[in-house]
Amino acid sequence: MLKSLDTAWAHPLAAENFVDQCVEVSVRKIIFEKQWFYLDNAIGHIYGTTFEVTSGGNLQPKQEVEETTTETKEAGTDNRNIVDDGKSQKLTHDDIKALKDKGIKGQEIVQQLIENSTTFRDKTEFAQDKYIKKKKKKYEAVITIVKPSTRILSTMYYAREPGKINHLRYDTLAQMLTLGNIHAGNKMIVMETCAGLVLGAVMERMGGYGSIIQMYPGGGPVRAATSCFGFPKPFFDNLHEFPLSKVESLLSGTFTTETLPSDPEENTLVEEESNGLSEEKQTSLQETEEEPAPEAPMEINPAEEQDTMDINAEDVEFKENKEKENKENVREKQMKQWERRKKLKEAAALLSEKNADGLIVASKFHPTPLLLSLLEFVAPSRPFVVYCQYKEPLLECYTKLRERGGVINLKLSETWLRNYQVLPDRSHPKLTMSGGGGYLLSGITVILEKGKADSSNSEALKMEEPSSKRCRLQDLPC
Amino acid sequence: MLKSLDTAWAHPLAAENFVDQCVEVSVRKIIFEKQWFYLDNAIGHIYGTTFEVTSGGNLQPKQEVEETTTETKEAGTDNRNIVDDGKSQKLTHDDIKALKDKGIKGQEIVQQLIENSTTFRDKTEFAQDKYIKKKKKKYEAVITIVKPSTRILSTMYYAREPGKINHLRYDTLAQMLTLGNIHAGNKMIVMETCAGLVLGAVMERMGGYGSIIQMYPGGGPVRAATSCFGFPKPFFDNLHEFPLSKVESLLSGTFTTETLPSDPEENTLVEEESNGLSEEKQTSLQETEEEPAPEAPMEINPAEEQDTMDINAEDVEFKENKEKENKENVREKQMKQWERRKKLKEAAALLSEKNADGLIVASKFHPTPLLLSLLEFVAPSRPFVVYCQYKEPLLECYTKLRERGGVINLKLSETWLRNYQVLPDRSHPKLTMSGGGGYLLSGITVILEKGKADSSNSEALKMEEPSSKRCRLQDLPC
Amino acid sequence: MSFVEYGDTIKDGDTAIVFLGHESMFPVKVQHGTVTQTKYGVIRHSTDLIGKKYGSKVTCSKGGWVFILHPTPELWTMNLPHRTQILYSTDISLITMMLELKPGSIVCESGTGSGSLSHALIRTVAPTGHLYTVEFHQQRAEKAQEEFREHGVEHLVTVTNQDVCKNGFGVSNIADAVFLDIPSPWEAIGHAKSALKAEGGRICSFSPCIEQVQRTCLAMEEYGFTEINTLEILLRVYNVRTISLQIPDLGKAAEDNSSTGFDSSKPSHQGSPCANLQQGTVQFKSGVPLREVVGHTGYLTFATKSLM
Amino acid sequence: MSFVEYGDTIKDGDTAIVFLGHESMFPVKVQHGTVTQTKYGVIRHSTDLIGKKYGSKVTCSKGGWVFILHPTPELWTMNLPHRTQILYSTDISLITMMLELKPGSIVCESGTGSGSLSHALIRTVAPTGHLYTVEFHQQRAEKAQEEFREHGVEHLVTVTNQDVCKNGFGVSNIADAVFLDIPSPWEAIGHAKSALKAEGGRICSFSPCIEQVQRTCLAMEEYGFTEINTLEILLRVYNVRTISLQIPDLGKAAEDNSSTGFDSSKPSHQGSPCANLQQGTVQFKSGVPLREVVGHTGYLTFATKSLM
Repeated sequence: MLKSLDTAWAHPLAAENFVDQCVEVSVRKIIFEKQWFYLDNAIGHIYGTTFEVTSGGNLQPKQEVEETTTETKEAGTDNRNIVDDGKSQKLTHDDIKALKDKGIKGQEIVQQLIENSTTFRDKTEFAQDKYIKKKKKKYEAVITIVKPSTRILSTMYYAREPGKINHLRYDTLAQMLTLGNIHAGNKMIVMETCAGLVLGAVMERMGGYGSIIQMYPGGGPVRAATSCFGFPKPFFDNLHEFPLSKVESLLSGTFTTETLPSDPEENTLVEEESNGLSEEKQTSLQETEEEPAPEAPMEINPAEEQDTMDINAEDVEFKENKEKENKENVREKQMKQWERRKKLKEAAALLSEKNADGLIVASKFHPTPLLLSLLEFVAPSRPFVVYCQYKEPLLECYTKLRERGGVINLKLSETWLRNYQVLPDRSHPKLTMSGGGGYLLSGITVILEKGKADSSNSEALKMEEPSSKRCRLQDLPC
Repeated sequence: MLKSLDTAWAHPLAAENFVDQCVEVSVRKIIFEKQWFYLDNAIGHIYGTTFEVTSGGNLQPKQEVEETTTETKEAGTDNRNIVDDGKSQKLTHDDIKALKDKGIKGQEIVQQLIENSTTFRDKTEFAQDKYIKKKKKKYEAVITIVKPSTRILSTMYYAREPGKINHLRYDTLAQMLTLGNIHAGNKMIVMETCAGLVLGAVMERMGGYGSIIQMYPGGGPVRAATSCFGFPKPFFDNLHEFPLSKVESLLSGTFTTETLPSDPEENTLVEEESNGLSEEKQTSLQETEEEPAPEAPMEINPAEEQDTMDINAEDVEFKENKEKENKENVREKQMKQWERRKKLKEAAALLSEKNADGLIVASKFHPTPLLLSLLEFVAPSRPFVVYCQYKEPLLECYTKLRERGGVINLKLSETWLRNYQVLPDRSHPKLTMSGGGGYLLSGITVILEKGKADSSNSEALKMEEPSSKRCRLQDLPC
Repeated sequence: MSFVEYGDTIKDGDTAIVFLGHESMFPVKVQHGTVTQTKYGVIRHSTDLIGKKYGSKVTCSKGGWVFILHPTPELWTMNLPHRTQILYSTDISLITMMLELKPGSIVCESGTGSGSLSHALIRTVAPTGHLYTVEFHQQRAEKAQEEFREHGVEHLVTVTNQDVCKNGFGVSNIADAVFLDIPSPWEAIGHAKSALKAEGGRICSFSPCIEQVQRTCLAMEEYGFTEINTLEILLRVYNVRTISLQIPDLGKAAEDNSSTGFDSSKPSHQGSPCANLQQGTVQFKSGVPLREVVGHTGYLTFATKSLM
Repeated sequence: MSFVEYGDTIKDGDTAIVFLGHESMFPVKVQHGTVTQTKYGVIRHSTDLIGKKYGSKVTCSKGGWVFILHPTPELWTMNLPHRTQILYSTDISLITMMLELKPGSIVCESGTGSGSLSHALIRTVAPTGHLYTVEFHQQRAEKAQEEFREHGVEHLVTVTNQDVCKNGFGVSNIADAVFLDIPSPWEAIGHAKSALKAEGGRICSFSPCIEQVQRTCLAMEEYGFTEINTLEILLRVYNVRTISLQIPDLGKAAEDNSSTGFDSSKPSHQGSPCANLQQGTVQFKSGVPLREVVGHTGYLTFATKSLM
């Protein structure tokens, strides 16, 4: 059941790809795709309820959908009689506007459009359906409240804000969770710059059991997407964070808590904000265009992508924090700093045990230095997975890891994902598909024999992994 | 109709992927996949005839195929009752050998195997079909004679000898022919190290109209695959060749025919042979293994790939040539050399006109130097297409071409190819697919303005191609 | 100029392609006295086009410039007026090769549609072959006929306005290959077979939906076609980009910074041949896919007309 | 050791993975006094395995060595005895995420098959969730039960030997998710619906053939499921290789060899960051696909049990 302060997700009932168009609704008034509505009426309904948006912006539970398509099942067998003269719709733009202003429901407007189309009856069934879907999307204001999950959040982020998650496609994230053997009781190291989505996915799979150390660049960890999962409070008890900038000193034994990642601590919050919000900009700077991108034949309208997620929980929290801070006196500040030092020491201690059950990396940084350092904290016989939007850095990372040794079963991979339309007599792969979901490098740690750790010649490389091929050549076990 | 000295192709009737298993049959006795047979009986039959191989190795036109599957249509609905104890086939290996020795036809052996299988009736329809196909392939000796074509040769080479054609997949070759606007009347430049397959495909599409200059590395052009097309003699009248090693001198105006590509000319033929036959080796050296290749779950048996194409037309020609040569006296040698000089001059003259209608490159060499030099010979407003097995060299080639200027509409692409099984209630993509078909870089030449040819700075790069994006930014046409 | 023969200079009556920039172009009919508006200004055909070489850079009235390209079936496919869903060059390439088309081939096609495939087929079978193309939509058939005339390939093609499922291709025992792109291809397989030469030939059917393919395969088998094979081909275009990835700041290990062998502050990756190092970043070239690409056009089912 | 909890050292009774080299490994049941033969020689469990840390290198009797790995559902999938066609980790990953599984989830599965997916499901729903798995083949059901016991996950799973199409999952209004991998999934949709919680849940059906998907989608719609969505996921593995390409010999332009800006004899490509030049060749790293890869496993159809 939806409670007043829950994080939930609303989406217009855009037929097939349901989850691509969700928008966060933890505040009351929502603006989404040029529509606005109030959430008050939704509270108390169970997750999954579908609402219609009335002219006043209120939500009203939707009646059983009458299938417009089945009512008008009179279709041409082909389109030989259709002459395209641009005059097939008798309703003018003004007519439609007038209907809307009168408060006529979207469903009825679509019905009127069908009745006033001179060519609709002659269209093939296929073309009729296409027409209805298009018009429904334009005029019907229907939303459903769904419970947040990795499935919902990762598909939504990939569809609407791919820049914020380094274009990590949801099926690629799914691979990471499985390849990483994420499960309850693990002690995981997570290094991500995907707005906290990957962290959230790992937390969901661990269900509050075990512990997580989030490594972060800059002043503090970003958890904008994490907060959208609506995890219960205890889930955060065993979530730790550790600054990347302290990793080398921790490994070399020179770690101290004398200097905190960035003091004064106000910076933490400011940077946190800028990490979250300016990420889009940073990512777009990352690519230098060699040539203007060829437009995909069916590219989605970029204008439609912008009006989303302008209001989110993080913002509200941030403002509240800031106001509080202004009232805080010096003693409280010292108290907080002491608290931070304590937490930092705890995280350092956890890492220093060097017995993590796995490592997950999905960041905008070059993966090689991250892997070479962070693998030191992982126990032997544990999986690790690195995501990168590009293949090239993982080629280098692969080579460096082979030189380092202590890892086996290295695999560089990618997944292809196809969506299908399955309808009677009209089944085929969807007409558009994602161009790429990024690349993964995964492997398993083993005990790294001392003395070999520093040798990076090909001799050591070959020795590190027994090769069945070599043995076959010699025809005798080595 | 098949005549005595035609080049034709035989293939065992391996159901779906018909053309993957052809073998050249321009000589009379054939050994293919552990079977041998004589072609004498095939001569006089029309292309497309299917033969059965009798126990004596003779071909016998096949009767209308009785559908074994339809006779035995008693199938289980699932496999719950099948216990796998390895004892389901009552016929022993010796039994089967005895049947074969008695001269029983493959079709009958398969039928007996079905009748003696205790689990066949309980298998699902799907499993039954799989079983029959496997057994048919093993015991039935059926071949069909087909007419050579780009379709047949490119699919066959890709399936059986991909190393000889730089892993150029047939659909990629198809793209090249279209992107290159290959048609009758063209003057084409072709630079390939694909055993002459690409040259043959271009010749087929030009149908003897127009002219082709084949650029070649080493001592002479390789045309092993070209000769398999069975082109009529006149097709070769306008086929010229020019050595790569003379390209720079031709471009700089210092070209002479004083030194022929490699004299004494005997070397030409020897090198030609070694180019053809040692290519496989060179290609395998090209890749340094970082790690033994993971075996694909359904990888085809490498042992089965070897027994093919051991007899081919080139070999025979070569031996004949060599014998003749031994008899030649000095005057004949001089005559030949004069002839070669004349042909070389003709090819040089054709190139020097710098008005070729297109350029096709598909080689084992780095594409950048080839493109930068050979594009000089192409007229403006003409397409060019470069194939490379790897993406990386084409990235570099793209950048260099942009710096050079004089080319527009550059496109780096790849195609994915999926084969489908379409059977009642059992339709799905084939369970194996090609891992990659290589990459193409294509574009169109334009007039290269003098003075800009040498500037390779990014200023020139931007100026060479008007960018609609830049203009939109300034909101005024530049 | 014609679509089957290259010309060097632009002539009155030619169809030329005005290239404005990457993936931005349009066709223009060259006519004395005509002007064409572009976003870079006006192009005057008499002075700016006629007599110039194809591939020339033409400066427009506002100072911007464009390239004028010789038409090819592929450029036409990218620029033609859409009267229907069209076939693109990726599918066209595979169709042409798998139908074994070459100069002299006789091909039957239905429907003509917007003529995208037709132009490519004509190009390949010229100068001695012929295309018989059947279109049931009268307006479209007429428009196609007009385009073929304008493009100088009229003599290589016969356009018929009829329903191929009812009336067939209007020819028999003449074709080397038949291509079908109609809603119910299975209804035309019989006609396709009789259009093909007695000694056999190839057929291809293009359908977006798998159910169409299933019915078509059954029909092909019924009519004795062999080598029935269904394929799907997808184009992947890569943009060439220079990517910069930041090296993460892992801090200093006090005085000692060699513990992991990867020094994040001093850029000196000997082992990293692809690293063009600036301060704290690694640069490399990458071919990156578009975010959204064409995920499906249609299934291509090929078959051979058997001998018996 | 158990499949849902990591242990540090190898113990008597554990199932461990013996890793011989790339993609070459096998599972072994650790038992005091037992020996295992490998191509590198014998491994004595009492002395070579028990008490050692997981991830250790173990030297075999002939001097060769192997690594001993802690089992995971993914390693098990790569090494389990096949009693049926199995699901691999690529599909399993998507199934797990799209079914929204997590610790505490109640899942129903049919058929159990070789237990490849079962192990992954149990791992994800542990320690508070449960898997109800139904297998109609008695021998297989028993074998799966035995494996679950050996792998320390018996308490998290209930194996039932019955026909799910006739008898369902044996539970009702209890499941968060249902997974079907059976020849006629459409016959089990009703049972799946009643197994799911009253307030709703997710379902997934895996089928190799599109006709199965078509029938299943119709059945799902009939039973009021929403968000019906069919996906296909394919894994592409790349081998990391160092490739050398030859620079072609284009000859010298007499004394002058700067005409094209690309000098083939002296290796000095400043503009080519990826070129580690030897004499006449360019070297670069590439991720090359295998020649033949898995082209299809099956279609995954997901749906949500609606509220009403």
